[in-house]
Amino acid sequence: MESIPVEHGLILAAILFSIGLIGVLTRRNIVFVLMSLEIMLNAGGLAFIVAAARWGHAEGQIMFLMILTLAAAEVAVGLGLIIQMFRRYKTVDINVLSEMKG
Amino acid sequence: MNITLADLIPLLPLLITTGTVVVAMTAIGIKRNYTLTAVITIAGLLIATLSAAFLMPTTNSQVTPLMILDQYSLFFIIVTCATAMFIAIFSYPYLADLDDNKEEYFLLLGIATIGAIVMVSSNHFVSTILGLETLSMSLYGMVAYPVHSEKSAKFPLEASVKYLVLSAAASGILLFGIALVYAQTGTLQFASVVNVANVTEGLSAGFTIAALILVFIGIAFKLSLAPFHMWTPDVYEGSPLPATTYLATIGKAAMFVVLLRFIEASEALTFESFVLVVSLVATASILAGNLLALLQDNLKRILAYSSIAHMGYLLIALVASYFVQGSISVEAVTFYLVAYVIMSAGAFGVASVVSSSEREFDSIDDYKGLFWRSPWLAVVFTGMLLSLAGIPLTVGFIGKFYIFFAGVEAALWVLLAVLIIGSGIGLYYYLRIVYRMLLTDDEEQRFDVAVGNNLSSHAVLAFLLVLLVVLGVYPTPVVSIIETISTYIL
Amino acid sequence: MIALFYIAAIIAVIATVAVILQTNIVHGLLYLILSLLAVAVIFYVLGAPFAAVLEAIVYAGAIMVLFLFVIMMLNLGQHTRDQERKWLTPRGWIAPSIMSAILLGQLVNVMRQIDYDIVPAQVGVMEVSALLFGPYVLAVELASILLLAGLVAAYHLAKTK
Amino acid sequence: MQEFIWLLPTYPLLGFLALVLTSGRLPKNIVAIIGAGSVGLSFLTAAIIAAQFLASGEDYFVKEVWTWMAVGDFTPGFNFYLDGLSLVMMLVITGVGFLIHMYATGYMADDPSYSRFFSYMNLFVAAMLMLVLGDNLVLLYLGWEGVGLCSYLLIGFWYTNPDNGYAARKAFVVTRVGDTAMALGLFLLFAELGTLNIQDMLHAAELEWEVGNGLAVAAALLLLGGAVGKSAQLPLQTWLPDAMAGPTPISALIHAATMVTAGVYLIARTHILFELAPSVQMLVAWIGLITLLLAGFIALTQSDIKRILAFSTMSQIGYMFLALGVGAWSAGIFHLMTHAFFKALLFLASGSVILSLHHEQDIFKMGALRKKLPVSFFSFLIGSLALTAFPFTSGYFSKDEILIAAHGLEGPGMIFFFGGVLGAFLTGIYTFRLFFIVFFGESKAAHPPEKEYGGWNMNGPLILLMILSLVGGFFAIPLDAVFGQHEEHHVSTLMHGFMIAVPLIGIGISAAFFYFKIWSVEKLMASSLAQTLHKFWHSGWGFDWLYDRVFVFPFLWLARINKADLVDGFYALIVEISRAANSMIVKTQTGYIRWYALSIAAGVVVLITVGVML
Repeated sequence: MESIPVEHGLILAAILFSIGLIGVLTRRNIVFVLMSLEIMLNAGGLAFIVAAARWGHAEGQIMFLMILTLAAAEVAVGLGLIIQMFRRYKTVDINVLSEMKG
Repeated sequence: MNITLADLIPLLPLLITTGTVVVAMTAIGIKRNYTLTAVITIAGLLIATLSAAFLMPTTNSQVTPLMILDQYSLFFIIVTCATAMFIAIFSYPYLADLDDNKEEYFLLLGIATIGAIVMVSSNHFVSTILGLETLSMSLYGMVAYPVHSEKSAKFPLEASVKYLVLSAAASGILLFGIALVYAQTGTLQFASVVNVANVTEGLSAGFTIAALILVFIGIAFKLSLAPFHMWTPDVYEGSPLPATTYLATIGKAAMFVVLLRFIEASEALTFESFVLVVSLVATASILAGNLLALLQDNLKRILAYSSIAHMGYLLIALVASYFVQGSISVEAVTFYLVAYVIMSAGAFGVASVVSSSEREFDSIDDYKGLFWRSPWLAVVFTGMLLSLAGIPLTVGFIGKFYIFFAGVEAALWVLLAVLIIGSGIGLYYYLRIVYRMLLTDDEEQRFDVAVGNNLSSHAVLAFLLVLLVVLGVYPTPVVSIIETISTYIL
Repeated sequence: MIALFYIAAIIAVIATVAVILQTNIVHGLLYLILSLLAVAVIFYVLGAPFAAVLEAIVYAGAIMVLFLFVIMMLNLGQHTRDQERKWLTPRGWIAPSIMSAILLGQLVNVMRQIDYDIVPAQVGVMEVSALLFGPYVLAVELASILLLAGLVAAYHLAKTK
Repeated sequence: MQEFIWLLPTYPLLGFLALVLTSGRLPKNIVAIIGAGSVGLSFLTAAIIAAQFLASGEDYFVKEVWTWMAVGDFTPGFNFYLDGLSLVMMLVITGVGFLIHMYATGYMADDPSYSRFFSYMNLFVAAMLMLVLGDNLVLLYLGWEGVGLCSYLLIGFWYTNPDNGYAARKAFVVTRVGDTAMALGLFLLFAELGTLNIQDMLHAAELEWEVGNGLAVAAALLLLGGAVGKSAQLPLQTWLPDAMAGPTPISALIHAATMVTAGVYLIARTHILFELAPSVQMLVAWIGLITLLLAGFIALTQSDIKRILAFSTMSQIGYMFLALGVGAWSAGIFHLMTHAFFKALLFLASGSVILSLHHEQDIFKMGALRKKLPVSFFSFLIGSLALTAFPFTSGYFSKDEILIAAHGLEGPGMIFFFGGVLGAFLTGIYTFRLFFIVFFGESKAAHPPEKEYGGWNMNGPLILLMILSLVGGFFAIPLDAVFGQHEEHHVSTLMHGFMIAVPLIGIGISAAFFYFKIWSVEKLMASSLAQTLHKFWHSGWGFDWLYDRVFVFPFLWLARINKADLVDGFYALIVEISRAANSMIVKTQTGYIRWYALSIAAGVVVLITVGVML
């Protein structure tokens, strides 16, 4: 079997991570923001799998599992908050959440 | 490294806290009773504290690769559980009038404490992440807790969304950084990155540094260090006061313990550019935190900004740990963390005691004339503020002195100059509040300060005040404990 | 196999870019699922079949369905598209893109210094499970606590009063 | 009994605790007994200890109480050190302090915060005793900060007036500048000499450093920074006149007799260090000289009775600095003691005058009080004579010693001498200007007093202080063991006569202007030069103006623009306005969470770049 440079795997993860970051920074729709956060977390997971493959470990996969758990919990809480926000403000515009400042 | 029955003994505080949550949850399932849930939680946390205190002198074991239960961990488990118990005591009267389900709050508080316990005894990235996220996840809930209450004066929803979105982004950065460290070292255990960087073929120092910086940034966000601090005041302000207290005390202390262990184990400070990065962050935090607090009128925001600065002070001691032989800087970090927890819990505690979920008194004008209305609360509050400002004979002074000492030993003159400038500015806004309390109150009573209605909260305040003064006047016993436990870190 | 890695990588990148560019939220979600599936393929190529399966089932399946559920519940369908178009002005992209590009540049720069190849070896369910229920059993328990925290918080926050 | 030296600060500390914990619930006479009694007990103990110490013939005495904290090899303790210098300080603090406390029981009688007042006063005395009796730098620093805190609390005692709060903060912040320098100096000494014990440290310095050593110079300079802050000397003198916002007994105790002399004590205590750094010691003399002259000129133009006394305090401490600077250590401390007597007397007497006139402080609204207020009159007479160094009053002896020592100095000694004499001349003028305007002439008071305010508890201390001001010059203080045998200086009889005559000429000029009215102030003030000078001096040589512009304004400006996180606040503002004005503009603006996220991303980019590129 041929080999894949670690570099390429990590760079792919970095690209996905950066795209996710752009999404978080740009989108006003909070659902998209949450989706972008998922992209970032997933990029982290990918980096772990790449690193695990570099060492031939199973540990990286366990970390991936934990990220999966974390993502699930975060999405659940995040979507709960979105529902409340939509109820109160009737919008998914993240900019309405700016009453506190200073 | 599989878990054995003997391993369960050092895990006792963790198991007790988990058990408490399970019992409380079952009780809620059977019948909702606010007082009962609170009592179960407080009692469970008390037992957990005592069990940790009981275990501390003799325990030193690595339980599976995930958790290290040495004296240092157990010391912070005591701090964590005790503080959580105090916050539960503050929470009980605070939430009593909430027109919503109130019981789940204590579940979240208990689960958050589990997360904090895992964090302070973690020397492995898996447990770090799990502990951290358990803590954060519960805090999202605690911060947004009064979200259904129409009478809630604050913006819990806004605070929680801000916290969740930014914290998740920071977790993403942290995870990515950990993945890069793992790619480098091949282990998820906290381990030295230095030898790997030099020895392993094909891996460069630049990669290691980038990875370390990403991890540091992920942690720096949770510690609200500049420039990752902007969420702090908004989240502090919007949260119900007991949740703010939790965030400001346990949330910070547990995270800093992880940072300390990670930095010491990874020997990250051997990289000069990493030292530079940490120093930059420390400088930025001290200056930004203190300057932001200067003209602020909201108590929670003042304390939020000042916490940014305090975390910056702690970083100075952390940086010093590389330059100094022996454990003086670890001791400094440890002592300051304890001091910081005491004074923050006390300062927020005073505000919690006079506030309720329907009306929070978080403008410094609300405390105008407090010396004449309630000398007792004013004395506690003044003590906490003077300690935060680092006035002698308070624990805050000894803590700051410790850091100063570590900095002098390490000859970090620039950072020390920043520390002095920061402390000077800090004095201004802390004294501003004290001065406000000395004014006469020409307007109507702002809040009821009768002590009788929540005696237990006042007892906690009294305890914190005693600790503040005793540790400020006669800190030697605690210092000697900290000297002993700090050897476990190095 | 190697070709598969690069094909999947290209699909993942394109799909992910499509996610953040979408104005239609359901389309965005579908692209995200595509991206996750592509990543699952990469996992498989890298010798992590267990992770690949979980990525497909849990991530692309369960978690994304949760999203879809909420989107339907809030009735965020077609009518938000105009709003989204208005929100996505070109100017809004400049700063984030530059910032992320610099970050990516820095990361790629340090990653290019790595000179090491992965020879994919299958690390299957058995190995992972042995670890999970051996030394990492505490992690499993703690993950359950984490989910409990998420559960309690989500229950309290999402319920109608 | 010497064993019980730790009781000295303990009594007032207990008094403080008792008063604080009862928080104003005690009746006033009990408060008075606790407040004044605790200091009285301290004085009794101090007197007994002093007698025993002098009888024992020992040079010094150390009492170790307990170790405070142990941070590495840093182990300061609560240990007390008694020698001639601390003996004098201890007696002055407890003795004069007790008299002032007693006076205050009457002076403050109508104040609703009676108990709070005495609690602060007691805390102050405890801290001050800690400062002078501590055997190590930490205790010294603790006392130093403690008295600063009390000073802050007491200046702002009448907190209802925001000006007082401002004055209190000003005092705190200005002295803080000095304190920071001093803390650095103490750290430098500790780091270099490896001990906290003051005596060990000084001996080590003597052994390790030769004269002019750079470290010695640096340490002495830093300590001097602390001293000028606390003692209101140039360039940190601006806080003292404003500190007069506090009740008059505070001005007497803290801002005249004791705390402001802490800087003098510090320099005297570490005189070995200053001897190792002659350039810094010379600087001390120059600071003293310039301050004493500047303050003298300012005092000429003031009209507030307490501010005149404040500037004269500044000026007299200038004399003490001058003494220290020319190496006349004993003379400096001697003047510190006599000054404590007559300045406390003057302040307390001014307090009586102020109260009798219903809180009137402007001397031009007084006049002709000689008959109405006999006790105050005699107090002022004796205090003013001592202040102007009238022969055979206490001030005469101490100022004489200083000027003679300055005269004997090589090099700039003559400048110091004539500068000091000029200062004495100014002292004569402004002191008796005050005296004549207040007690003679016609009454210009809105409510002329019927009789003297206060009973025996106020007049008793005044009488005792009058006696002390007269005979204080004959006290022999045992300082030779501390500073070593000082060489005797002599001046010619002509010079001596000149020194005595000059202040008398000053008094004469003052009398010509304000008593006999031979010359008129109005005529003098007619010229524009005089007006300019008056304005300039009245404003304290423009130092406040200068400092406001150079330090305070830029700082506040920076704080103001930074309040809302700069960019954050900028965006907040724009959103606020836009929401009402134009919803389209709102939608083109970035929101907050995204802004925060952007700052995080920017932070990541910057830190990674710094970390990887450097």
